[in-house]
Parts: sequence; structure tokens; C-alpha cells
Amino acid sequence: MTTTTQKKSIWDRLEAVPREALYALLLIFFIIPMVNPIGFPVPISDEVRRWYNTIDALPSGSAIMIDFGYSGGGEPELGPMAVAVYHHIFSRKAGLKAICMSTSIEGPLLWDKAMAEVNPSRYGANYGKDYIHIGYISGGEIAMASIGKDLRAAVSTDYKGVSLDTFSIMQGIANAGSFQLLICYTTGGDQSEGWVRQWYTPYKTPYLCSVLAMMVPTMLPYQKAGQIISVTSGAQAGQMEVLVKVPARGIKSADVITMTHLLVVGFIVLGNIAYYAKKFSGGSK
Amino acid sequence: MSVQLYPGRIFALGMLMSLTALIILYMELSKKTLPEFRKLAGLDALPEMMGRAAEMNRPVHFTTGLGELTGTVAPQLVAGLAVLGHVSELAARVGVKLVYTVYQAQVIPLATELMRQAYVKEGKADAFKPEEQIVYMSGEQFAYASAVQGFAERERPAANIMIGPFYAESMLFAETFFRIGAIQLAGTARGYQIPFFAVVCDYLLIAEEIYAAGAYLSKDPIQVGSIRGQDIGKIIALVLMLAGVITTAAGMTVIADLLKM
Amino acid sequence: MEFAELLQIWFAALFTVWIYSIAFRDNLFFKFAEHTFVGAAAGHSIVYGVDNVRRLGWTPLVQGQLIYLVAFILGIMLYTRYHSQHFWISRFPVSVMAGVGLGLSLRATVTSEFIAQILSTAQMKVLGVSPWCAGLYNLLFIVITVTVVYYFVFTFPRIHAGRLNWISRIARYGMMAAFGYSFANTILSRFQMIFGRLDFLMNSWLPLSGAVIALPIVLVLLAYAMIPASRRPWPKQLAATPSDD
Amino acid sequence: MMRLVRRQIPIGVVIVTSVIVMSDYFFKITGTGPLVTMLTNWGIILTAFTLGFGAINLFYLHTRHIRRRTSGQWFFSIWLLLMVVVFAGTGILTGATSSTYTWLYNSSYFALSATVYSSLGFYMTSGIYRSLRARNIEALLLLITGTIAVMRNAPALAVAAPILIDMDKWLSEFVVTSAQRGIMIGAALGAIALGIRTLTGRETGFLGRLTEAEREG
Repeated sequence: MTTTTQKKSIWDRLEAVPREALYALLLIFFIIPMVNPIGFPVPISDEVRRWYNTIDALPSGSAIMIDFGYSGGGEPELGPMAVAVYHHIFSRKAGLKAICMSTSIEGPLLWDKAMAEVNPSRYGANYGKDYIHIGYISGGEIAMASIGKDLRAAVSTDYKGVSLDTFSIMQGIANAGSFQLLICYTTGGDQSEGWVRQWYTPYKTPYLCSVLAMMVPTMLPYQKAGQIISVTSGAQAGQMEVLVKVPARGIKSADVITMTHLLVVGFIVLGNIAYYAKKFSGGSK
Repeated sequence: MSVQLYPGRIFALGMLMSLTALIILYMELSKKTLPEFRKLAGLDALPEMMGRAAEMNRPVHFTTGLGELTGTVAPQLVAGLAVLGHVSELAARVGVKLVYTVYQAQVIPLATELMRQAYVKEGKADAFKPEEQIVYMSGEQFAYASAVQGFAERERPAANIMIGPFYAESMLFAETFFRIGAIQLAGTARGYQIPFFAVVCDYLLIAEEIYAAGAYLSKDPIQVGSIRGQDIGKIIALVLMLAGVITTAAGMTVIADLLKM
Repeated sequence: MEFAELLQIWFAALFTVWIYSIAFRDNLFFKFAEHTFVGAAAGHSIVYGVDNVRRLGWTPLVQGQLIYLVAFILGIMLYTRYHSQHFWISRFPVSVMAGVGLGLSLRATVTSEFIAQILSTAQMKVLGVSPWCAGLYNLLFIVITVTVVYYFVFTFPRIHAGRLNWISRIARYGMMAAFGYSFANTILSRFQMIFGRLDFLMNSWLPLSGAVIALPIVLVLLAYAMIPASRRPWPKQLAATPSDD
Repeated sequence: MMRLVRRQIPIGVVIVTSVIVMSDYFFKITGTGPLVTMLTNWGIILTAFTLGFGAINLFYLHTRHIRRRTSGQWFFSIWLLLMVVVFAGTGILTGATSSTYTWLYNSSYFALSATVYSSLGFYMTSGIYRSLRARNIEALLLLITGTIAVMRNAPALAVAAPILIDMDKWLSEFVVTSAQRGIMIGAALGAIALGIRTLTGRETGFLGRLTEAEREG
């Protein structure tokens, strides 16, 4: 037995690699493709195409309720998706009314950040006519139910405190029935599921939802039951950018995601080989 | 004042009222006789885990994760504390040192009481040392996570039990205790964290199983009766689904029409 | 680029590097960043709490809807929770919120997460589906959903006894496969976020003059701060000891 | 008598408000509409009032650190409380979406929030390397679906081997969705049961601190 204990086998050394070395390796796999992008192609998934077609098919003059419901933590993933979809809405030039609110407390400032990236004036869209933000509304599902039932009773000013009556976009907007589509970008399960409970269930408003990739599995039953038209993850922003023909942060991440995911597959395979090799050579647990 | 039923919401109203009646009924019935529970694989592993810790003469670590007693995740914390009471009994019985690391200071008095009662019940009241066994680490998520990591690397516990609401730090805990060779039982009802526990831990209580474990161990008629009522609701769901599939296969839409009423 | 924006990028970059340092070792820079985060988050909540009270409460009140006065009184009552004797007064506004929240979720949950899911499964076709394997896949779907609901029936031990235990085993296999999928998606989420931050550092911060020199300095300082307080010359007494209460 | 006012009436308020809100959904009753609109708007404003609790709890905790000069902590506590005041003051005085406040947000809170969230990716990676082992059938199943999904999520791999996309789509629709639906049905009943226990006064967590007498009661 002495040989295996004295000579630390290759597998023991592999398993004893310090955490910091693993992190350094991960950082390298992030930085290499960022420094010289390889430009891997990106496949378009059904969910992203179904999302795109839903917006494309909206009759002109339709009103869309958009919930900018993600936190700063989710911005790197959901920001690019929100920006790509705004490009699509504005580029259609069909008089669509993008009426935005936030169930997340960082929503309004993240919306400003997204608008700076979209630059709506490039499409001739202006605030108060084509797009507006009616502010953060606290209370989660209570806020959703309240604006669904009587929007003007709940909110009377936009996110900067200016009365809603001064904006032409708000004419005829009274409650959930005034909207032809609901979109939600969020990092919170309570919010993505809350809209199913407070808008789809009572009013049957068509609902598109984009969440963190880790939340997609918990939203799939709603999509299968037809309560949500399409659930996408922010990580698919690159695909939306391809469809909207405005490449930005989303597409740039494709190379990095490929490289880092290859590293993860390598870790899984290596870790299990080490585990079974040690097991068959009589090593410890 | 006219009152009309909304079409398409009648079955839902009927279902909600019958579920309410069922759950209240079984909460009352359970005051007389507690229903039996099925085997919970995670709980049955506890005696073996405690025995192993006693053999190796190393402590056992317990955490109920993050979450306040008044927050939305309070039921998960309550379930974790019920398991803590049970584990304290086992620890007193086999004479192994149990350490409960605390995130939320508000829980300390409750946990102290639970553990003391367990040690008294096993006749080992003097073996219980609250100042060593109930350790407040921090009220910040990552400060708590790194403090528990430090504890694991110093004390090298033989077993680690994690029942309650867990967030992003779950992977850090699971990996740290795996690396020092601790045998692990974990359970949370927070869906996003279950995969991490499933991947790394030896025993797992999945989602609602922690409520069942908490109710089973606490023998509280309210919790047990509530679970019994929910079980009837699940049987209703099973019957409706199976009947629906069969009638759909036979080309009939009777079940679907009923549900859409 | 004007000075304010430059300063903003510098602060954001420093905080980003300091937060990432926790992955290697806890240090004073991380603690400084973490405390900034906790304080900023609490301040931000106050700002938007006041914004909501002003925009959604005060505006309608001064426009004559006096009924909002009740909401303001209830709101102030909430803060009696910090009073040693009269904390129970705060329960009235809390119970209004709990009642509204409970009513909204109960009335919808019974449909959206229970009946609608049952209906969707009940309508799945297993026979007369082309191609034939689609019927088989639907059958697998129904088997997994039914066995998972069956698995979570706790107070009927007889339905899990003996050979019936196979049902729970299928349920656990189905759930484990689902957890593997969730695990992979979590990796995608986190890596997308890390990319967002590294993209900011490399394409917004490093191109700025002086940043390329600052980065190594920051990293050296971080490494120094990671040395345990006992083994480093200065600062000694600042070793973080768990607070005594 | 005092116990009646302190405990039973709040529970009564929960019952009355939730029954009104629920009946407005199930029945078309003239009159409940505006009442529910008022209640939900009150709910929004009351939640907004609670947004100050975080800061108060922090003041309690950190002023104690400062008073006791907890070593290695008290000056961080001063900085933390200063941050609360700076953010709250700037935001209220200059406006929640003013350029000054936006600058303050982008230079600190946004970067911290985004980075803390993402740093978990590092822990996951070491966790994968060190502990993701196929030790039994269940772990093996988890690893198989996990690896397929990881490979499908790598865009270039998915384009190079399109079979990955089909396998991922099949897994997602017929295994993941079905298992998640089973868990969802159970969780829905759990949420309904919790609601019913709250309505019948058997679950009083939302009441906050209970006095000794009330806990026995």
C-alpha cells in the first residue's frame, strides 16, 4: 500500500489544484477571446424567433406594456436583450406605443442606461409620443394588479413626475385591456410569475418574458400551458441582435461563452476521470 | 348590488373553496390523530451521519441558511429549525459536538430553546454548551458564507446539514464541506439552489420535502394537517390529469371543459 | 469625455476589481466595497420609497382625493414597530398589505399554477399523433409530471410501499435530469454576467490614460491586503475579529 | 381585551381585505371595483413606506458597532452609514432620476450590484471541478443532461454539432418542463395552504414580533 500513499498519484494532484489556480484559468479563458474575437456563428433558437415574430406581427398603433424589472446584477445579461428589442420596436415605424414601468427598484436608472444605448431619436421616435416610462411602482404583484385594473388611478405622473395627461402616448390608456402585448425583463421569479398571475390569468394579455438563463426552467411550464408566448434568456441577446441586425454586447459575448463553456466541459470530464481513476486504484472517497 | 359569477372562473372558485375546506378539516383532525408519513430518505440518513461523526470524533455542522422569521421564506427557516431540534437529540444521544452557525440574530433565542429541550429530553442537559454550539457569524450573505467556510476548514466537521432557505452561497457551502470530506444532507425549497445541492450532497430533501420533514419532526398538528390537506389536493390533481389524458385519447373533452368552466 | 464620466468609470472599475478579490481571499478592500454596497442599497431604497410616496400618494392627495390620507396615516403607523411597547400598532398597516397581497396571489395561484397546469397536461395527446414518436414523448411527459406530483404525497405511506416505490424512483430521475439542465443554465447566466464586467473593465476603463498603470498597483495592494494581519507589517490591529455580541 | 385588539383585529383585517380582493376576481359585484382599486393603491404606498426599514435596521446594528469600537468593523460601519445618508440625501434633494444621482448610482451601486451577482460564477467553476461527480445513477443523470445543455449553450459547439440543439430542445420540453410542472403543482398547493393558515390565524409570521402572552394564546 505504501506506493500509492507516498507517491501522490497524478489524480490526487489534479484534485488538489488550489481554487485560485482554477479562477485564474477561468479568467484566461474569458480574456483570450475578448482580446482577439474569433467570431463564432450563433444559432437562432425557436423562442427568440417566436418572440421576434410576435413583435413583428403587432398591428400598427398597438400599445406594449414593458416591465424593466431587473436589478443591476442582471444588467449584463438582460440589458442587451432589452436594447435589441427596443431597436426592433422603433425600427418597425408602425406607431407602436412602448409604455414602460419598473417593478424593480433599479429599473428607472437601468432604463435610462438602455435608452442611451438605443438612442431612439435615430429612428425619429420621441419621448411621450412613441415611448415613455411611468416610473418604479413598489408592491410587486400589488403594483401589477393595480395598473392592470385602473392605470390612471394608480399612476398619474411619468418617472420624472410630469403629469401623464401631457403625453399623447397615454391617450386611451386606461387598464390592461388597453394593451396588445406585455413584455417583462426581470431577475426575479416573483415578477416573471407575478405577471402571469396578475395580467395573463385575469385579462389574457399576450405575454413575452425574458429572464436570467438560470430562471428559464422554472418558467417553462407556463410556456407549455400557453400562458407565456415565449420565454427567452438574456443570454440569447446575441441571437436577437442578429435578427434585428444591430450587433452589440450580446453578440460580442458569443465567443467568450463558447470558450468558457468548453472549459467547464473539460472540468466535468477531468474531474470525473480523476474520481473514477482514484476509485479503481483504491484511493479514498 | 348585482352579483354574477365570472364565466371561466367558476371551477377555480370551487377548487379554491374545497382546498380551503380540506386543509382546515385536516388541521382539526390532526389535533386528534397525527397521520403517518412516508419515508424521507434524507432524514433516515441522520443517525448514520451522527454515528460517523462520533466514530471520527469530529463535530457536526448545521445551518438554516439565510432568511428572517418574518420574511416570505420563514416557513423554510421554521422547517430547518424543526430538523435542528431532531439533530440535537441525535447529537446528545451519541455524544457528538453539534455546532449551529447563525445568520439571523433573531433566531438565536429560538434555536437555544430548541437545542436545550433536545439535550434535556436525552438526559444530557449538562452536555449542552450554547456559547460554543450556537455561533453567530454575520448578517451579510457573503460575510456569513466566508465565515462558515473558515469554520469548516478549521474544525473539519465530519457531517454537514443544511436545511432552510439558501441563496447563491449554497454552492460555496456544498463545495467547501465536500472538499474536507464531510458527509452532507441538504434541503431547500428555493428552486434555483436545489441543483447545486443535488450535484454535490450525499442526501437531498427536494423542495417541499423540507416542509414534510419539519412537520413530521415537530409533530405540530397545524403543519401536519396542512400537509395532509395538500396531499388530497395532489391526489385531485393526479385524478384530473389521468382522467383528462384518457378522455382526450378517447376523443372526448369532458375533463377539459370542466376545468375551463 | 468630461471629467465626471471619467471619475465614474474609475470608481466603477475599482469597485469591480475589489469585489472580485473575495474569490481569492477576504481582504479590507472587499470589506470596504461590500459596506459601500450595503449602505448604497439602503439609501437607494429610501430614495425610491420617497419617490413612490410622493408620486403615487402625495400627488393624488393634494389633487383632492382625501381618502389617501388614510394610507399616509397607516404608513406612519408602520414605523411604530421600532417602539418597545406600542410595536403592535404596526400590525394594522401590515395586515392591510398582507390581506391585499394574499388575496391577489390566492385568487390567481389556484388557476395559473394549479388548474392551468393540470388542464395543459390533461389535453396532451398520446394516441393518433403524427409522427408516432410525438405521442410517445407526450406519454413520457405525462409520466414524469404525474410521478413527480405522486412523489410529493407524504401522508399516505402505503402508496410508496414495496414495488410502488418505483414511481418515486422515476420521479427522482426525472427531477435530477431537470436539475442538471438548470445547473447548466446557471453557468450560462453567471458567465454572461462576468463577461459584462470584464467587457466594462477592458473596453471602458483600460483604454483610459493611466488605467494600464493603475491596474497592477491595485492588484499589488490587494495581494498585500490578503496577507493575514498577523504576518504583515502594517496595519496590524485592523485584523477583523468577529464582533462579540 | 387588549389581546383581542392587538392580535385578533389585525387577523380580521387580513381576512376582510383578502376576501374583498378575491371576490372582485370571482364575482362581478357592483361596488367592489373601486374599493379594490383603492386597497391595491394603498398596498403600493404602504410598501413604499416599508422601504425605509432597511436603513433603520442598519442604523441600529452599525451604531452599536461604532459605540463598542468593534475592532476591524467600526470604521467600516461609519462609512456604511455615511453611504446611506449620501445616497438618500442626493436622491431626495436632486430627484430620483437626476443626473447627479444617476452619476452616484452608476459609479458605485450599479458596479457593485452587477459584480457581486457575477462573482458567484467563480465559486461555481471550482465547485464543478472539485465536486461534480457521477457517484450514483441520479448524479449521473444530472451530469448527462447538464453536460448536453452546457455544450448546447456554447454557440459555436451548437453550430458545429446541430444534434445538440435537437437533444437540448427535446430534454427541455419533455423532461425539464414536465418535472418542473410536477414541482409547481405541489408548490402551488403549498402556497395556498400557507395562505389559508394565515387567513385562519394559525400562521402569524407576518405579524412580526409576538409578545410571550400572544405566543401561547
